[in-house]
Amino acid sequence: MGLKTEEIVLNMGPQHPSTHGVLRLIVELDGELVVDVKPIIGYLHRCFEKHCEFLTYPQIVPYTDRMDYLASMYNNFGYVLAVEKLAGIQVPERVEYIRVIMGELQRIASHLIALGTYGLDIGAFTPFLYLFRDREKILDLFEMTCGARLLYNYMWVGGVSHDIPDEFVPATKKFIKEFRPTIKELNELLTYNKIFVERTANVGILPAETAINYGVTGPSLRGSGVKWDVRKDDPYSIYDRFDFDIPVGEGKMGTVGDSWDRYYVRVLEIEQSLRIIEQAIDKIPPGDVHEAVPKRVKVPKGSVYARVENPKGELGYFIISEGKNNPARVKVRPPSFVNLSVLGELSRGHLVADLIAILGSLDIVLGEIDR
Amino acid sequence: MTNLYDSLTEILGSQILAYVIGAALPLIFVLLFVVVAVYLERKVSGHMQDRLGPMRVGWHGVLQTIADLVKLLQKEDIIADGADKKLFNLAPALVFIGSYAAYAAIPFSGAFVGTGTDLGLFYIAAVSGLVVAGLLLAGWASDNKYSLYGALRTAAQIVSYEIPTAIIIIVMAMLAGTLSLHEFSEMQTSSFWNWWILGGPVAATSGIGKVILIPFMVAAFIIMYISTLAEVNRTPFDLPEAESELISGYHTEYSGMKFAFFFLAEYANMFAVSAIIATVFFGGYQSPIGYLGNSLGIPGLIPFEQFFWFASKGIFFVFVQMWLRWTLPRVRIDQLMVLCWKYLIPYAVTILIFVGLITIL
Amino acid sequence: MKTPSEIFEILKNEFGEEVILGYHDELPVDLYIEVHPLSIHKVAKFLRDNEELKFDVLMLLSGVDDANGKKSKDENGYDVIEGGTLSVYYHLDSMQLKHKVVLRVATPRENPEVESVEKIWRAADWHEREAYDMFGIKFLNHHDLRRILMPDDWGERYPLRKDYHDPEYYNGMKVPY
Amino acid sequence: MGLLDKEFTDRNIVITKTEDLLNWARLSSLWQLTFGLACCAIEMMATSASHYDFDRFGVIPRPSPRQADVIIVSGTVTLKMASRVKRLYEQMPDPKYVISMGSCSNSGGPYWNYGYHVLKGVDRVIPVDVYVPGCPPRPEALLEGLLKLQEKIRHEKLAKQTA
Repeated sequence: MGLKTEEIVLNMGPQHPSTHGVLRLIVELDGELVVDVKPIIGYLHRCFEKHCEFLTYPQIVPYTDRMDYLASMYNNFGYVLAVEKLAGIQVPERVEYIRVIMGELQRIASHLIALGTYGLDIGAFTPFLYLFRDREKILDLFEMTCGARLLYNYMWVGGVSHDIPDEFVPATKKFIKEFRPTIKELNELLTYNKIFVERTANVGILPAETAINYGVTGPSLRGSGVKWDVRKDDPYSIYDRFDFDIPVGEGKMGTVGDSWDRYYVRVLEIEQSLRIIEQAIDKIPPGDVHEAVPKRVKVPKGSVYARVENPKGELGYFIISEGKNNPARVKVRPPSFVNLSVLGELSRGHLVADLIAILGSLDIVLGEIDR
Repeated sequence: MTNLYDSLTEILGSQILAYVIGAALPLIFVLLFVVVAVYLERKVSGHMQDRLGPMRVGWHGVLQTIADLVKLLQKEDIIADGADKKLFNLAPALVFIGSYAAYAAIPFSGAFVGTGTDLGLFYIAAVSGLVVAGLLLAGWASDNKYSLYGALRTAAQIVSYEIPTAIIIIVMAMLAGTLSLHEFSEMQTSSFWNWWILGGPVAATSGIGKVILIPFMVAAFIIMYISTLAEVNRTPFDLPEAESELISGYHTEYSGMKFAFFFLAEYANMFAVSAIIATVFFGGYQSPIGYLGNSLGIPGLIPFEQFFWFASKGIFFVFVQMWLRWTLPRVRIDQLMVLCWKYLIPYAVTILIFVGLITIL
Repeated sequence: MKTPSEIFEILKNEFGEEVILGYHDELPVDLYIEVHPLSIHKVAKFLRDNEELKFDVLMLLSGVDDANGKKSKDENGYDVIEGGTLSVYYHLDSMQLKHKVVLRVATPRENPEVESVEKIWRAADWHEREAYDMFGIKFLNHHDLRRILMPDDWGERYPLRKDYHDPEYYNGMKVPY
Repeated sequence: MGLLDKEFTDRNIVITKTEDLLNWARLSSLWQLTFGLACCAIEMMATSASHYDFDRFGVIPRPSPRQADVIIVSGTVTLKMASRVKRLYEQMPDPKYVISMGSCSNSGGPYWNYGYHVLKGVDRVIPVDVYVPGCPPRPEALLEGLLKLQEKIRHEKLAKQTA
């Protein structure tokens, strides 16, 4: 007869160093083995969708900033695309180029935090600070353009709030030149570190079918080897003009779809974003960025669903308009919300330490999950 | 060379007073060391991470640790309702006593050898068991699941890693023919060529035997360093207090002065293991290049020089521990055990067998 | 690759008019197919498994308050809506065939019940819980229909309904500014 | 309160000197609770990171509230979270300080009107020492807030306040 044992229920969060915000996990443990994980969310529910019903279309833009606060630019981007699609606004070429450059810079900044905090979850403190240091350089570029460091309110319906200053283009080129070697440094310090690989390879394997069925998108889906990127498969803005690859997980250190793959896809995506910026930076056409900004945004009756490839995954806005100044309903498809729902499936049967590694590899932002 | 203890007895005329002072000296050293080491840790980490570290408290932040300690002294002492009060209070004391007791057998210099016991290494291995008991108590008495997990991990980890350490100690005892750290230091005298990491004193081993021994000694050193790293819970083996998983592990529930005791014990342990390694493999308090006191003809200078060498060697190994901490990620509990049982112990046993053969030949 | 009108034809042939209620293309941009709320799971399964359609991804499931009932004010001056419908929109996407479709179900405001699709697309699990949380739409046969964003003790209040108003206090904390 | 606070009725030279020492120690070693809520938490992390470096002022993050001296409420406090913030505050040992960072925790920020689930100001559940305005405040602003808190601690008294 075996020894009678009981499962222990561990409550992680909402204040816990590695839940990436105010996520709460109720973990059932058998020794150190995870039997079940129940994420409890809503500790940061800021009523975004209710606010939209009371605010005019341009007024909503700053609230989109505060959803995925690590990728504010891209949240603006998705929202203004949706409104422009519904209202039939054509923006000038210059605006399109600026938006793509800003979006890709934001993607790098967001990935840098994702990689850094992931290192922190695994116990490596120093790479986190190195990546934060490099992120500051991107924030300087944003600050130069619109004055804000984190939440920009930069992309407006029909344009952008400020034109880029003259020194932006050389500063961006300088940044790219300085930034490339730090990816190499990161790889040497963390990516190929034996301990790091041991901790993340073959941990939390997400098979492609499960990922698709759960609606997982972004680097987490591509880590499972699915070549799916809204920028390529359902192009928006001017992404069809640029030449870039979609990195997918190859199981280089273990099985396809493990945590290491999800991590590494982000490393590779940084390089692809740099490529896009390099192609776009020299081709910015002259023009007025406020040309198409309407005095009053007039949106006809109807509904629209527009999606973009946010750094975290597919970000969609579903807007129902009744022809008034404010939308009747705005529903967001937050990528982290959907990606997090797969956590229970992934972590069953792993150790507590792996649970942290898996959660980190999904790269969630609570602002967007709870909205 | 006169012993500090003897001279104290002579001056004071009382053995008991001499004992007390002799025992208090390492305590002063430990406290001073902790103040320096915590500051060093923050500075080292800061500079490794492109930061400055403490800058505002005193010149370049040198008073930072003192401020921390004074603050901790007068923090509210919280004992949670569910905690087992007696054990909760006992645990930090036990942990600190355990790590401090180890200093009794560590020779700081030729004139100050602690108790100079014949069973030094053995004694240290034994009293460090007290630390395990303290940590287990801390985890259990806190009535906090994170603490409990931390404590159980620590116990498993320290007990496992004692084995490779013990095997290496046996190897060294076999070679040197002693367990006394004082004798270890004495035999590696006059030049670094006599250090055990380079095959030991020329007098004790024949020329060829010594050269053959070097690779084994280097391997033994590496095994011992890794094991001691695990025994003091430093990265990459800091699982008991793995911040990203277990908040702060066994001391999650401790506040104020009791937390400071854990802090002190951790740093005291760091130096103790570094000192043991320095003594066993790197000549202890012996200078690698000869003494200034000898060449100047001032024999009184020698004990102080020895103390300098001892402290520098110890602090160097502490620095390496910090360096590793701010560079490496953390391993997982099963990998930790695999490393110990599948790699370190078999290698240690192999070294034991080969060194045994070499000594017989 | 199929257009929404082709998909509508396929569905109508398969399920008949009592399940597939209509096709709406009078408003700009997004067209949608109206489905009966208690048959949505059958339609969903068909859409996922049919070789010609292969809708393998549920991009978004959103609850909407249509606010098309009788509007009045209660004694405290708060809006009250009686009658009318709440609806649920399903945005589907096929990764393989690269086509999209929008389904809509409408359900009476007083007793909103919709069949759950969480067993067909696991992505629907949390989305349905959110729609329940915000609108009080009950998803039949959902394995774990609890509030997801709001606290469990929030009571019978559904914040995104158009006639919602704040409580004065929640657990001793003042809610309005 | 700490072990000695408000234990004395008169102020003499010994007490004032001790006071100075204790206040100096407290303000020099404000350990911060690793606790982030929302957008402002990212700016708080940026403040701890290389570029701005909180450690210069002796501020290091502690994951356990038992070892923390200051809680920086960085972001929107929701009704669901409010009781947890309060509990975290209660778990910290005295003397403890609170910095409210950003508009949301000061007053509800942009969510003050329609935020049915947002607590309009963290001071409705815990006492706040320093308010840092901004949405989000820049790291410099948070540093300024920290210096203000240090200034406040410098003038704390051990003796009981008499009216």
